[in-house]
Amino acid sequence: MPNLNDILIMLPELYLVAAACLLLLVDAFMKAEQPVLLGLNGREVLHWTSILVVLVAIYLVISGQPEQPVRAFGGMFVRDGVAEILKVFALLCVALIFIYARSYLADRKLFVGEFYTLMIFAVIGVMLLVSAGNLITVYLGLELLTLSSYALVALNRDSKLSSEAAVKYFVLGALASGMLLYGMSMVYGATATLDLATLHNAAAHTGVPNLLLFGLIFMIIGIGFKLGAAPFHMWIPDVYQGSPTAVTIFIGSAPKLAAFGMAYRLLESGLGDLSAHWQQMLAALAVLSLAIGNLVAIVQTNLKRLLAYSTISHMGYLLLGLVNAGPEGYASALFYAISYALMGTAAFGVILALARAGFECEEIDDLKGLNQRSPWMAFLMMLVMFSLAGVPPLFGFFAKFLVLQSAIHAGMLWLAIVGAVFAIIGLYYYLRVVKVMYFDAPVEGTELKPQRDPAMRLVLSLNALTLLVLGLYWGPLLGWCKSVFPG
Amino acid sequence: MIDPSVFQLVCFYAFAAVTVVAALGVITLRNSVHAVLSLVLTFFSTACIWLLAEAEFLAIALIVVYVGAVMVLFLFVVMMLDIKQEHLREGFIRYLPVGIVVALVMLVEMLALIGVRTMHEAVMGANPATAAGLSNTQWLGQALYTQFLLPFEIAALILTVGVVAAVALTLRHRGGTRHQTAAQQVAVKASDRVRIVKMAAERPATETPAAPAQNPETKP
Amino acid sequence: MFNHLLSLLIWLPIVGAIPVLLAGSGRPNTARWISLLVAVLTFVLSLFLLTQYNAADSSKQLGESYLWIASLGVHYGLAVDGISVALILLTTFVGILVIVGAWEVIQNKPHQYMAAMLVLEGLMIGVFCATDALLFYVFFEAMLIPMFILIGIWGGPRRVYATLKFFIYTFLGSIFMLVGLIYLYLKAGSFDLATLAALPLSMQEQTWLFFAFLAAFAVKVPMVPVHTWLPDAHVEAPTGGSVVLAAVMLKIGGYGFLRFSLPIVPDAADAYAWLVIGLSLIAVVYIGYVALVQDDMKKLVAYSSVAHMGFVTLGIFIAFMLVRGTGNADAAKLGMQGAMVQMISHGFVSGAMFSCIGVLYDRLHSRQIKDYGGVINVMPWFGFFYVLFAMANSGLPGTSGFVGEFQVILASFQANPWIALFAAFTLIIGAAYTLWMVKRVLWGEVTNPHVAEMKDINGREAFVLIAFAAAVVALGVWPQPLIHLMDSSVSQLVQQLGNHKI
Amino acid sequence: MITLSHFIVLGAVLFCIAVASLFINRKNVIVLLMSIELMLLAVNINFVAFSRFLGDVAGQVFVFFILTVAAAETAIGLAILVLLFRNRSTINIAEIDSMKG
Amino acid sequence: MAISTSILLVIALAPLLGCLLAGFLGKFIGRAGAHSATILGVAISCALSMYVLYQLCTGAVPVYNQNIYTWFEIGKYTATVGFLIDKLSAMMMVVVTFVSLLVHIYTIGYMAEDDGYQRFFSYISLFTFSMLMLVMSNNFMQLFFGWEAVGLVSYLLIGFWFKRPTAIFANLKAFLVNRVGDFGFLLGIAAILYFLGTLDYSTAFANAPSLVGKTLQITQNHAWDAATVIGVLLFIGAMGKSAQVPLHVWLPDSMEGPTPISALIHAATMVTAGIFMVARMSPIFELSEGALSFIMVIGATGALFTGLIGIVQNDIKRVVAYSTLSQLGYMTVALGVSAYAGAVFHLMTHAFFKALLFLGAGSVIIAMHHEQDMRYMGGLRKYMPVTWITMWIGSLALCGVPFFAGFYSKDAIIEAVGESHRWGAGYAYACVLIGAFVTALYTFRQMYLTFHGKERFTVVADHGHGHGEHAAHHDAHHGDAHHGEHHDDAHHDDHGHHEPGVLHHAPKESPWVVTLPLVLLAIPSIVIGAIGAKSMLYSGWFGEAIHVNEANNVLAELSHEFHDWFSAALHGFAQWPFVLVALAFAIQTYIYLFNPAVADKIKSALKPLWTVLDRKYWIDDVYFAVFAKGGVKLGRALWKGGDAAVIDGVLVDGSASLVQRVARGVRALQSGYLYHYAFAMILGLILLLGGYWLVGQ
Repeated sequence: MPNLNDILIMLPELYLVAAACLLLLVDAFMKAEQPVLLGLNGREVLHWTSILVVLVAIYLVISGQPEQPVRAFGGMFVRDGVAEILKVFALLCVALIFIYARSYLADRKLFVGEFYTLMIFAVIGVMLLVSAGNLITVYLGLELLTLSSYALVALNRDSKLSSEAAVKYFVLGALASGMLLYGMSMVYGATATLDLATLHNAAAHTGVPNLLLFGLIFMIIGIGFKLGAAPFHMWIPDVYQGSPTAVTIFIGSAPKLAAFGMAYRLLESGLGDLSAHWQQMLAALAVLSLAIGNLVAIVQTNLKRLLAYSTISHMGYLLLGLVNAGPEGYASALFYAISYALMGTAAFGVILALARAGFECEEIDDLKGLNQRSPWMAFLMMLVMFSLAGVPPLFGFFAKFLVLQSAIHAGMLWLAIVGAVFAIIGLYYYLRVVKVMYFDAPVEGTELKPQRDPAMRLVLSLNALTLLVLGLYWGPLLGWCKSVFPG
Repeated sequence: MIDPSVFQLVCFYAFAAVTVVAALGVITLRNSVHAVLSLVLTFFSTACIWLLAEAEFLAIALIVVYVGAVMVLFLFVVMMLDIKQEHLREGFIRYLPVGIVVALVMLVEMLALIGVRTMHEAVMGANPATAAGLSNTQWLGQALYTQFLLPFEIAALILTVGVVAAVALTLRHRGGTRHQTAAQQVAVKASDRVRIVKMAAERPATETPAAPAQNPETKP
Repeated sequence: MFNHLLSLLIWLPIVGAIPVLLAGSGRPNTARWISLLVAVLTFVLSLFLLTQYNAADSSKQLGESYLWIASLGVHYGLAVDGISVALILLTTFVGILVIVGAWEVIQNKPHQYMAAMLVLEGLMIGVFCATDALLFYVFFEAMLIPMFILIGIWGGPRRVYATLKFFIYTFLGSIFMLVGLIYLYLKAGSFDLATLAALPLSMQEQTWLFFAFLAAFAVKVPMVPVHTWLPDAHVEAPTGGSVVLAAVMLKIGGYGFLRFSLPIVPDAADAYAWLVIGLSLIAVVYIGYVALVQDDMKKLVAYSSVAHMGFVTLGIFIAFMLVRGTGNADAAKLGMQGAMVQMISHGFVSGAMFSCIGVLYDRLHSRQIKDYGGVINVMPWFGFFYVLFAMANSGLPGTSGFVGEFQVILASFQANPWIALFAAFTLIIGAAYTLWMVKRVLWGEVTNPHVAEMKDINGREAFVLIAFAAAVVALGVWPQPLIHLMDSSVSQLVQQLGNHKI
Repeated sequence: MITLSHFIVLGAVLFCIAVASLFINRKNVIVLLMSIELMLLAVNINFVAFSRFLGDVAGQVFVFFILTVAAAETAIGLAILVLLFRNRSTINIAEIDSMKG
Repeated sequence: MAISTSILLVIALAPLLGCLLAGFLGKFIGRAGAHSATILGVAISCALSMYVLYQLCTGAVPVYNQNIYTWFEIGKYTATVGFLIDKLSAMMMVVVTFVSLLVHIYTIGYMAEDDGYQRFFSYISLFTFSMLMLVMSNNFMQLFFGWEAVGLVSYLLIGFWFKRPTAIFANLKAFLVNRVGDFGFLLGIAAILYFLGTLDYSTAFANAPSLVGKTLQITQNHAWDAATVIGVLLFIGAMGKSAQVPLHVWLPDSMEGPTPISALIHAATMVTAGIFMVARMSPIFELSEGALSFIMVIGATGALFTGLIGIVQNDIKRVVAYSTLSQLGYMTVALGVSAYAGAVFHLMTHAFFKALLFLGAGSVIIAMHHEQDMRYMGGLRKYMPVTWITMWIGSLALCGVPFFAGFYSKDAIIEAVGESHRWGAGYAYACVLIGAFVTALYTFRQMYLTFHGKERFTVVADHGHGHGEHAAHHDAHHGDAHHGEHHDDAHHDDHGHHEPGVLHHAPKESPWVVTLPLVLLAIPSIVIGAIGAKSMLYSGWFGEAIHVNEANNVLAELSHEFHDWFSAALHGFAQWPFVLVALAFAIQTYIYLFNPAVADKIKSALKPLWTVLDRKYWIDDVYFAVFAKGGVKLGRALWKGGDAAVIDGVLVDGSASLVQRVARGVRALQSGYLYHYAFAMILGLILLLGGYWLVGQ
């Protein structure tokens, strides 16, 4: 039976659930358009409260960090270092997104309470997923996240692209869930357990892992889909493009952390002893992702789509870290996921900052001459692009460096070389964005000014500069990442 | 008497055949309504198969939840959307061979990898619920509210999200429609209804025409 | 402060770029003066470095080392030897000149230009100081960003193509080095260059690593056949960009060979020395012919840079043949010193040549040789410098251009007369392409009214050219101080060449 | 005698039918949603069978959750479908290709 | 007592200082300041050089050999800057500074009107400095420095009138051809370092005997004799600098430079640097019969065949230029037969009389208002007697008429060749002998065409511009005539070239600054041979500076027959060379004084031969086509074919566009259709399953 200790272990999640419900109520009963508190109208109160809620959640996560991994609810929920770090950054991303998205949403009449509540539900899903100790919790956390995401993608109800993206996302997502479940059923059939820890032991002793491996394949598809690794990546470009940018930024950040967490839970916590088998499969996915992501990104004209393909390629790199299947590899993949989440939020943050009513700023050419119009935004975007491209001394480089190192350490030098080669191809399209901002003349008659939202500008600047700061001093973060994977 | 195990097997084959045929019907029938109904049949026969596996609770739940709620929702949407059925099946035949090939390849691979041969030896043993001296529902319920309490709560959360999402996506505040809000009607005060305004008989001549123009800006 | 002299040298210009940026486009003069101040301070610091450096000691000096990434054992490690000091001096010297050279020339966002230059300068100094391979790599790659911006914003009409080509080409080369470095790290557990140098490696490993390093540095130098980015980059870059690119950035390739290929993979480097030497000779002869027919002055000088940098790689790798083939360590030193002197000298000469072309470009906005003719008639002082640098470019004794080539040719004859024969061909072809250009640009009647209106160099330009000229002549007349500065370090390197790792 | 393989094969067949439907069906989104239900049904059959044969309750509990989630999922799916129809007046998959490349 | 280092430094640096003053401060110190400063510098050098030579001749001081500073020191290899002053270098210093001084003075008159007056003085002083560095050097590095530095000044001076297309063509050509020589020279130095381990003369010469038996591995099973390799390589340098066949093509073109330069650089000093160098390296050359034979054959070929070209030239300076080529051939032949002293002696006498001839030609050109074509001259002797007489002196010296300076040196060379038994000596002897005849032919032809016979120009009344005295100025515009472009409108009408042979003023004698050097040069052209012959040629005057193996010492053989200058001269009248000269004199006198029409008849009779000579054996044309045009074509082919097409086109842009194409292909997979997306996932599943099935089982 659950006791108080279980509750305390899950405090951040439970708190967030409560807060989300509260926000739901506040949203329902507060007058959205009228001043209610300190001269802020209902929506604004909701906005700031949500941010506060998330920040408090971060605090709770950090302050309650246990020394050793602890389990709650009969092993359904695991609170360990990996979960902590992923939660902190997922929550951080959500907080950032709230700050970045406000003006964008307000301009498009999407500044509604559902955005906030759904986001918080989604992040609860993330938190549950990364803390899952049981296949059921994995599945439910995942569904909580994805169902919220489906709704968020379709949030702009009058947009044709949004609904198209939502349908595609939904159908493919459901297909992936189905496959994942099918895999889980097989794993269950092979080991007679859904508990990951028990599964780990059972997998270690099972003599005929045929069924297990069969299940593994299906589960990898689920993971691959969530990560957006080729060939399960097809949804990514369309969803990135079709969603409101305020949602795209979410899809591109926290769920990637969640996907890493899910991969870690299923593959390492659950089937770590089968690593010899899944390494090969992940390597294949990695190569495909690197190739497709980087290649197709080259021919994109839509910035969001470009970033979508870039995501695919980045997931390829993340897989390079996972392929290692050792503490070092997980640490590098985790590091990569964090770096990607930060870069993704910053990249889309700039797009959000520049978009305004009637101007989505989502074509690459929309950024033409940004350096003339708004040098600071251009500078921030440049930092992000170079970071994504993996040019030192930016954060993205060290993330790439670490995953390449993991791959080589795993004896997959060839994979590292593939990664290196595609990094060069990838470089081209990031440079193209910088080129458009810096080397092209602005289009006459367009106004390319960031939103006048001081909080957003400040936080966005910090977000992008972090990429530089972490690039110069990434030791502590790496140390943190490494410390959560005991050898 | 027929051997119960043989009878079970016969039943299984019968229901399984219905299930598969109905499932094929779902994906081949032209009319969406027919397809939905065919899906209902699939669920129904599956529920029967589950009964054969002595999973009574789930069998009933499947019918109650799915056939009773989900499929009705499907039907509702199908009716509501008023889709022209004729076009919706074009090209089906063209891609059917590919579909069959892919499905068969996959099936062969799956069956080969699962190793159904070895499973063939796994005979249905004693009902674990019965062994524990419980009914299937009790057996399940005990697990659900103790061991699986957390998932249960999460499931609740998911349903909430489902509601929020469905509302957020489909609820429309139409500008053109008129609503009566009971609360407002009740809470109304006299002063809200009538306001006595004193007005001069004619406009003061001193007022500048620019003054009213400023109003909209100062009071957004 | 003196314990952190190297850090100061690196970070002063980089941090100094911030106030320059903050000055904004509204206050261009503030930006210019601040950047000049920063550049001069950096130069003064580098002179101070020279006084602090003990040339008699072959070990690395003025070291700083802090744990940078604790969990990987990566250090922020800096130290210099004579070669580094020389190259740092070159960098800071050129740093001032490009800022002065760009003073009024850059009107579009001068603050960004100056800031990029300063950042670039700091990063280049960083490359020359780093003793940790990862730190080296970070500086090595980070340099690309400001250069990319410099070419892209202030470049010529095809700047986008050129700058992308530059960036991707270089990145292409260096990413393989990164893979190699990671491999080494996993093997040695450290990125420390000294540790890596002591790491035993099998021949197969060395071969792979050698080619990984070669890919990075050959592109940077650049060696044939991966040189084609250079002409494009030079042609499109603004004058200052070209100057820095030619004067310092290319040297980093040569420097990389010294720091990586030689000590870490000596056996493979010895086994494939023939390849590098062959490519160097192709650079001299083939590129010489290609340079001959260029219609664009900058392209011509760019190609000539490729040819001249051929001597650097030749000098470095001929040392292998000498040490291991003939056992003549002194000849190896001669070749290596020649390569080093050639690096410094080429820094001055090519920087000066590009500055000269910049002077012309600022007046006529063309780099096509055919648009000029008879410039000497209207710009006699300019003509003086132009001829001087052209002569230095063609390796005239008494100018710095001669010293390195002379030494390398002497050394390569010791290894194989045929190598010397091809190398010495530069005497003919180098003079041919340089002086033919001089003939078409400078000599003759004034060919068109635009040329007739050109004004002779102003004080600012004169300052830049005089500074370059002084360096070129001083080094040409008396190279011994420079050679002395690097002597013990070069000896050390040559000694390392002989160490077999297998 | 019903053996485990009977159930598993049935599940596999249903699964394949559902999967094949996903790409044979080129017109109607509703059929896609129904295919997904079929797929989940296949999974559920597996779980029930394994649960029964292994004598473990967890499988059946999982089915319970799958049913629950599938209901919520269907609700959202249909909501999206309605949105799509409102915006485009069609649910023809072949016409939903504004985003590609 | 020893030679003071300070004196030597002053000798070398005084001209440099003058150069810098005139060059950088030319505007401030003005014309007079410029020429005073430079003349003073060179005069000091000249005086001190004479003093040094005097000290050496009297035997008061030993040979000076010291380093001034270390240029570089790397391990055992050092390069220094230093001086080696023995009689050879001292003599060269005197010749250089003396001729230079006279040319400086001459220039005051010749360049009086030129805009680049200060620049010119700066250049010739710089030249003097460079040449002194070359001859005073005690090591190969500094030698190479001087070698190239004089090349630079030569380049600058040939292109002094940079507006002339021909001048800037000629200077580029000169520099590049010289660079071909330097190419060999540098390799030679490298070889010396390789075999002898040093760049220092004295050490190298001391070690030279160790070269015997050493070889240079050229291919796997082919080795060359070390001394021969070194000798040939070094001599290739000399071929460039001293304009030996086949690297002679630059010298005639170098006449585009102002005449004082032709005298100083392209006749008296720089072009003889090669001769000096070989003489200096005699300890090394002596080790290789092969190299010496090579030198001899090259020299002999040049001596005869370039002389032949001189016969058909109409440009007065070009005749002298070809004569220089021919005489350089003589010197080279002398080197080839180990008669180094003879070569150096001829170098010295030649320096005087050839400078005289050039300056005289310059004087004529001034008088003729920049007409250089002898066909429009004639009968000038009455207008300019000093020039006429001094030039005759120079001509007779050139032809080797007994008692004149040229006789002693040239006759010694011819006889030395006759004595030699080296491979090719017979050919060389024939060449030099015929060469003597040819020399006389073109010399007398030149003298007659210029100073004798009818006046073939007309004097048209002055237009009142009064430019008659400003002849020197017009030289600057000579080249323009061919291109019909004149920027200097003020003098537009002054150019006689538009109508050849039409002058606006009567020719007249040049001013004293021009004639004085002529006279000062005429004196040594007569007497220096008689003074120096015995000691320099036959008495081992050069001492250690020149080393000749006993077996090769042809001059020693000759010395037995040489008693004193007078008897030698008398004896000379009975020798073949003089007979040939006399024959040539007779022929030319007949043709040009008595029967000018014969010249044209001979010309048309020997049309093919004439064409061959007129086209200079087509060597220039072939070079231009093969090396210049061919080089450009090759360059363009490599550029377009290699860089642009293969590397950039195929590898760089090709791979980029390949990536683009692949990307477009892959992009097409993202069709936008949901069923394709699902299909991709299912395909992924099938492949993973299948892959596992195949691999795993």
